[in-house]
Amino acid sequence: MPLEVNEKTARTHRIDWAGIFVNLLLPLAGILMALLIGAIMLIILKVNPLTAYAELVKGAFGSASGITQTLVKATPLLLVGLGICIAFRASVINIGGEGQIIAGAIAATWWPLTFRTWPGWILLPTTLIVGFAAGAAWGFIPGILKARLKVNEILSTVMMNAIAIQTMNLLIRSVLMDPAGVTAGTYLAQSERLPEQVWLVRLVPQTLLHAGSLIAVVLAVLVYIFLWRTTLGYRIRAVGFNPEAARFSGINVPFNQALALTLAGGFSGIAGAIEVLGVQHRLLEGITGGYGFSGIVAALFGGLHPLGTIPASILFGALLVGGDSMQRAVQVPNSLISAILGLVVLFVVGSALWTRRWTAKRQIAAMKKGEGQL
Amino acid sequence: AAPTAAPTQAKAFRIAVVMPSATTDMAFSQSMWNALVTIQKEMGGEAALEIKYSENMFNVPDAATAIRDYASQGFDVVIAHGSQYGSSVQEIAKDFPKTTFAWGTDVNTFGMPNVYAYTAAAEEGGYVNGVLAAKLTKSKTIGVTGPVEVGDAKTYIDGFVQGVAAVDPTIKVSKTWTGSFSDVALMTEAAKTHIAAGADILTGSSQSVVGSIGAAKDAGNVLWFGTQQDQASLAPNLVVASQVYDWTGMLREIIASNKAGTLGGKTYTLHLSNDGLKIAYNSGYALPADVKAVGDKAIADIISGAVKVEP
Amino acid sequence: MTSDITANAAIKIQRMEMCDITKTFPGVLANDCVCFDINQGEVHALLGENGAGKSTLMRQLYGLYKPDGGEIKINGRVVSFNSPADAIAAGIGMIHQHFMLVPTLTVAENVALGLKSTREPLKDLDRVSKRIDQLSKLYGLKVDPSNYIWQLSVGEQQRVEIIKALYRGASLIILDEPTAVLTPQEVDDLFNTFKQMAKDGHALVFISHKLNEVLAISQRVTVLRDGRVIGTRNTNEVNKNELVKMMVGREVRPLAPQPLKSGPVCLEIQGMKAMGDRGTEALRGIDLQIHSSEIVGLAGVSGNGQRELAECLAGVRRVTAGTILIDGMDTTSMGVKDRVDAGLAYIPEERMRDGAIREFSVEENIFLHDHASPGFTHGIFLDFARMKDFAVSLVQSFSVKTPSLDTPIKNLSGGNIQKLIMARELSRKPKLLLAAQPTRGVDIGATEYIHQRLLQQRAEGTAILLISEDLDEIIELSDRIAVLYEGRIMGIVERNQATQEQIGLMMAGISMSEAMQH
Amino acid sequence: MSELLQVSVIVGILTSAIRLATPYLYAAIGETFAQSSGVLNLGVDGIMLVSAYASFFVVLHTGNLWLGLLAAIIVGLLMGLLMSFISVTLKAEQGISGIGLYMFGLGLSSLLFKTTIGTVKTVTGFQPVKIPLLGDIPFLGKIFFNQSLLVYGAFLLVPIAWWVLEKTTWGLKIKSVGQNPAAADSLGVSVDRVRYVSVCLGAILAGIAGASLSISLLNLFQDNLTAGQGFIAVALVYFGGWRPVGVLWGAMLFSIVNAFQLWVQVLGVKIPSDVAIMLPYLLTIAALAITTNRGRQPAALNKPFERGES
Ligand SMILES: Nc1ncnc2c1ncn2[C@@H]1O[C@H](COP(=O)(O)OP(=O)(O)OP(=O)(O)O)[C@@H](O)[C@H]1O
Ligand SMILES: Nc1ncnc2c1ncn2[C@@H]1O[C@H](COP(=O)(O)OP(=O)(O)OP(=O)(O)O)[C@@H](O)[C@H]1O
Ligand SMILES: [Mg+2]
Ligand SMILES: [Mg+2]
Repeated sequence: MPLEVNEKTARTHRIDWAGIFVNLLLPLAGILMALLIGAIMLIILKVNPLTAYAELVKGAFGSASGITQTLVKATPLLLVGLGICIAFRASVINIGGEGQIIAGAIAATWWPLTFRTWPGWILLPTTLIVGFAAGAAWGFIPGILKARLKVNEILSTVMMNAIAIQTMNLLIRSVLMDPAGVTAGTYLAQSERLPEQVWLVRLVPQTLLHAGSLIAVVLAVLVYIFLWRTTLGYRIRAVGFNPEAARFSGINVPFNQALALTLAGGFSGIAGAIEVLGVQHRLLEGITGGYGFSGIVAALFGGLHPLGTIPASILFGALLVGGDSMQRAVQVPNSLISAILGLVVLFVVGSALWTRRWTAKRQIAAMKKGEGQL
Repeated sequence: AAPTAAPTQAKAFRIAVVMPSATTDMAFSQSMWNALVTIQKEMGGEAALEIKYSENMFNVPDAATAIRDYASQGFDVVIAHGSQYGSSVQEIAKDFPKTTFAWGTDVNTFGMPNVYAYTAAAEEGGYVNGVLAAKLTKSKTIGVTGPVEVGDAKTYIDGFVQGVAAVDPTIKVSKTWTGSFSDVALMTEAAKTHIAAGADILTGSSQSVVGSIGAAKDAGNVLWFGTQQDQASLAPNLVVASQVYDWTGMLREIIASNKAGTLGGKTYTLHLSNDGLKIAYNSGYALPADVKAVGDKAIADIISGAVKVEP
Repeated sequence: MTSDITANAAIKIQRMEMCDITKTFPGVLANDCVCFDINQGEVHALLGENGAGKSTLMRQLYGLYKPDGGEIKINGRVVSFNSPADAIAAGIGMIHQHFMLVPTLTVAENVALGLKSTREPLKDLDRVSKRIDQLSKLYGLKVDPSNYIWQLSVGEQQRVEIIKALYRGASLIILDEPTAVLTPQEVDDLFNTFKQMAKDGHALVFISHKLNEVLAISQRVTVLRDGRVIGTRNTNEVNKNELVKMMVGREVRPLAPQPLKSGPVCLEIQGMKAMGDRGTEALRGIDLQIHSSEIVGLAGVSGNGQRELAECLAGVRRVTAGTILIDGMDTTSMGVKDRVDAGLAYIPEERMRDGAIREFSVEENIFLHDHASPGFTHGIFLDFARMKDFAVSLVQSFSVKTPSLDTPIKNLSGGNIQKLIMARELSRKPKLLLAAQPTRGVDIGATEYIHQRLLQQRAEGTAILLISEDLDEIIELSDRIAVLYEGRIMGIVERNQATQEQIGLMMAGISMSEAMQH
Repeated sequence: MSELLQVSVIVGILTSAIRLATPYLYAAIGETFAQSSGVLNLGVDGIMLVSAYASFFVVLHTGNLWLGLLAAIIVGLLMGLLMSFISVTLKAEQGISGIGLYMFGLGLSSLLFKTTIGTVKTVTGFQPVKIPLLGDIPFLGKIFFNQSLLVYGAFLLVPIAWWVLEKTTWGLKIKSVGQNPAAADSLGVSVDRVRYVSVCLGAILAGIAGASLSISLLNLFQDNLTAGQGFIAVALVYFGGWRPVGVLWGAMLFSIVNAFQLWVQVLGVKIPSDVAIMLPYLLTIAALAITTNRGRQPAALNKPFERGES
């Protein structure tokens, strides 16, 4: 039987334009549905929805500052999303992004303030590593509790979020509190500003777009390589799909689940560190920006694929930025945007059914055509 | 709703405000919002003063975008109403030298001619409230419910404790913190715990104290002292007095200077002495005249400098 | 529902006809104008290779799928089912190929599920239990209604499935491979039940890959191939070879393994004990030796420790006492990986659960053990080029039917998945192979292929432990046969030294010396 | 520390704990139903928020508490239908649809609050009702028998939920659909219908949880009133091992420790307030880590069911 495997498999690796089209089109339809309902709400609020949505698009993509702002938002979403890709691929549900971001942010504040005399070329990378390590530690705790004591990770990560917030409160009103605030008698809930050599460089002047976005994209590629090209990633995916089969082939299931949670925590930790180093330049209340949750949405929109998460977080970031801009332009309450975003999430996941059915049909059809050839 | 272009001769003065919480928070953001609305009425409505706002901007990059956007839209004054917005103001103000930026609460104008900083000496009203509370307590136990021990939640409460101690150092003031600015349920339970422990007067700070006020109201005979906003409407019989942040004086001055060509460079601190802080006695509560006299004396002493309250 | 049968479930199905049933799945014609009929009191067997369309046909009768074309008539009236509820109301019951039981509930609860209780909204389990007892007496289906499903052996679970159908008053019962997981004794008992049911006027559709069973129980047999009916015959007018030819389209020769001189001891188990999932001791001291170039068949009724034995050897279950030596090396406390390195290969019983990852591609499944072995990695990175070459050669040499190496294996048929697992395990040239139920539910063609491969492996010097509940298979392939009963080995006999009956007695717990006197 | 052992303090802790536990109990028992049928609903907090708003709004305008409660139930039902439609009919990934529902509820409740009420107001909610005789028992009477109707309701819900799940045919259906939907389907049980009912029942209870805050315990509405209680409630379902009694223990443990830490602060025990606030979270994890008897997770939890698969 002469084999044309290489040619055949090569063919399946070719870019699947129809697939990409459907995978984009249906979510877009979902977004449109949500915007349609949002339009009704806008009309009730006596706002012309067309003006409002024009502002939304203009705000997100219509200007250099809008685009950079979208990318600034997308950065932590992508970083948290990368961790979520790893965790969900191992079939552990990590709701602890918020706490892990805080852990990373705390560490990334404390470290440069402690070693403020170090030059930037050493201080910045070490700060990122420390941020990663702190987030990883925050993910490791639920990880080890799951591996060793079978504590459900949804419960522990939810609880760890609250614990992280209180830890931050404690530090920010004591050892990390800005001495200037104490002197001035304002006692603001923020740390001292970080030394400038540790700030991430701005990619576009007069905007907030910082080098963290590039770091995030590089990390996305690395996570892709990690999950699909390395033995560790292979094991994590095997554990996620079928823990029993993984166990039977000698893969340590609890270890890999704990590892996945730890890595997920690490990526959220980097997200926190990069928010501190690139945007805020200090630790303050509300540092997470809710990215611990919206990062989950970004990752799932991206099909739990690190590279898919890149456009997904940009899309989600654009909705957030455009939403704010729309709020400024037509002066509707900010909460309307949150409500519409919620609907976007609901309808986009809802649309996945058709995408899935369509893909399955094509797969089977392709399979039947090819059956027996190999 | 969007303001319709007024066919008046004079162009409207334009102010934009960016706030970390909602305009309805009964606390910090609402105090600024109410002041702006008051000023707008004074000046003659939307035709004379256009106000735009961005609320719930707890995320700093979002706020920064909003601040920059308002500045580039040509607003005369952009108010960054959150201490976390400092770095953003510092950066953006450089790029818009013709725009006035006001930010608070902080005291730092970064040495820029177009930046105002503002803050409130919350400890002063705290002190007055403390003096009044010490006079009114029968159980000699007072409960304080706060979110996190930072910012004006801290300075107000520190002032309050000093006020109580000035009257009677044996009075017990116990404090609870809930660790959250928004957890109303826990704040309520904290207040109920104080009541169960014998407190007959409560005070506290942050938007979640609406829960504490509710607890006082449920108990029926527990008095409340407010801060940031006049909170009498929430318990008309039980709120004795509230320290009110009144930003209108500052706003008037900023607007007038702006029209006259001065764009910033100054720090405002709300004090009792400059009418930025006011003690709003609740008319629904029959405050004995002698107690009120002690309160008024404390106010006068602070204004005159005879009493110094440490933040 | 168009007929009045729902209104009166008591009406017996005297005759059921399926005419010109057509069902397409995306890209495949699963049933192509299939006609099938059955009468009251009849056992009608349905035969065909994996993927021939048997389950699909019956799922339409049970309301799980809607036919694209054709009609179903019951007692001459056209009916149409939108869901299993309609089919159940019409008097149809189905025992599924994969058990449909809720493990965390009791037998009675599983039976009562979906039925109206006499005490709505409360459950009436006492009444249900009583009726279960009646039914089990009537048909010889021994089961305790208050037991939880997870406590039951596979055979008992099968009985619960049948009770579920009978309880609902089904007069036509579809049995989709009901014997695939049963022991000969259990099959005999089950057949008695079926005969009793047929005598009572039930109509039974019987699907199996085992021709002996079909010949033993059915009155008529219909053969499907590629979704089409090849023919319907009276069972007493056909023989095995004819049926095989109808199914496969060619003759299948029986194997005749040549005796081989076995080599040195490869596996040595001494006094091995282990606990089972239910917390009782499942293995109570196993002593067994297997030589190179030898197949030892492990016979036994399911639930007597086969699974635990295999898992202990594979390294996924803790051994509480005793030792396991592979080639003289003590592997008792080694992990899976080290054992694999020591030369062990394992084909697990639950292949979809334990042996393969449905969502992984053919290629990824091939490297489940070996993804980290130096031959396929550069440091921590996988070496795709070499993996691909190797995967191609394996898929080719084991004739696994797959459209590409990137196809997720959930899209492969059961037989092909099993071949793939075999290919993976044998590719490492193991010293010792554990094959647990390697041909369960696999069609004749694939079974033949797998058997050939096992013998070839034996010829290459591998020691093989063949665990099977198919006694024919064990007798056909093994050099020696060990019988497992309640966690102990009752005895080990050379091939041809014991009859099927004698082995069956040992499986029932009769000691070897007694059994051999029969 | 010895002050904490005074009877009055212990009575105080328990009285507080019972109030604190009330919303958790409604929400977590509701979630127990949803999860038992195989649906993970992470949107509990969003449902609580919109229902809390709705009941508050109705009470503010009509003064009728029962109408308010009804409003919460209707809102809960509607949001439950939305969740079921997305996750059951459209078979979407459940975790993410729940997060979407949460975002929607958070935004909608705040939007409505702002546009229809505008500022924080208070209403007179359900008042404590002393149960005759029992309410007069020293100490215990104050703790257990002098609470508001919705508090009693929350605790009564525990045996009722247990009864429904363990004794009724509906409970049987819910559990089997959560464990093995294909089996239930093959016996003519409509998996989708059972899941719809369970999710909606859960959502209605989440709605009552919201109402218990806005018209019984706090008697006001404010942006993000729940402050994440819905997520804690979901966590408590895992703590309780999908058993109502387990959920009760979890909710009580969490609430007792929370009440305890407030007393620790009030009595001026010298530990940082932030550490005190962490205690309930820490102890809940610790308690789960050291207990061994954990319920069995519904095998089909978080797995959409489609006939013909598997
Ligand atoms: N749910 C489904 N979706 C798509 N195709 C299916 C589905 N079920 C079955 N098929 C197709 O229908 C064909 C017939 O499958 P069916 O399960 O009826 O085979 P079978 O005869 O029961 O095989 P086996 O002996 O393995 O049980 C298969 O080849 C398969 O391609
Ligand atoms: N959901 C599905 N999608 C695509 N193909 C399917 C699906 N379900 C079943 N099939 C096809 O049906 C055929 C047989 O399916 P089935 O599930 O009966 O196999 P099986 O029972 O695992 O095999 P065996 O009878 O060998 O144990 C396979 O060829 C498979 O490709
Ligand atoms: Mg089949
Ligand atoms: Mg089969």
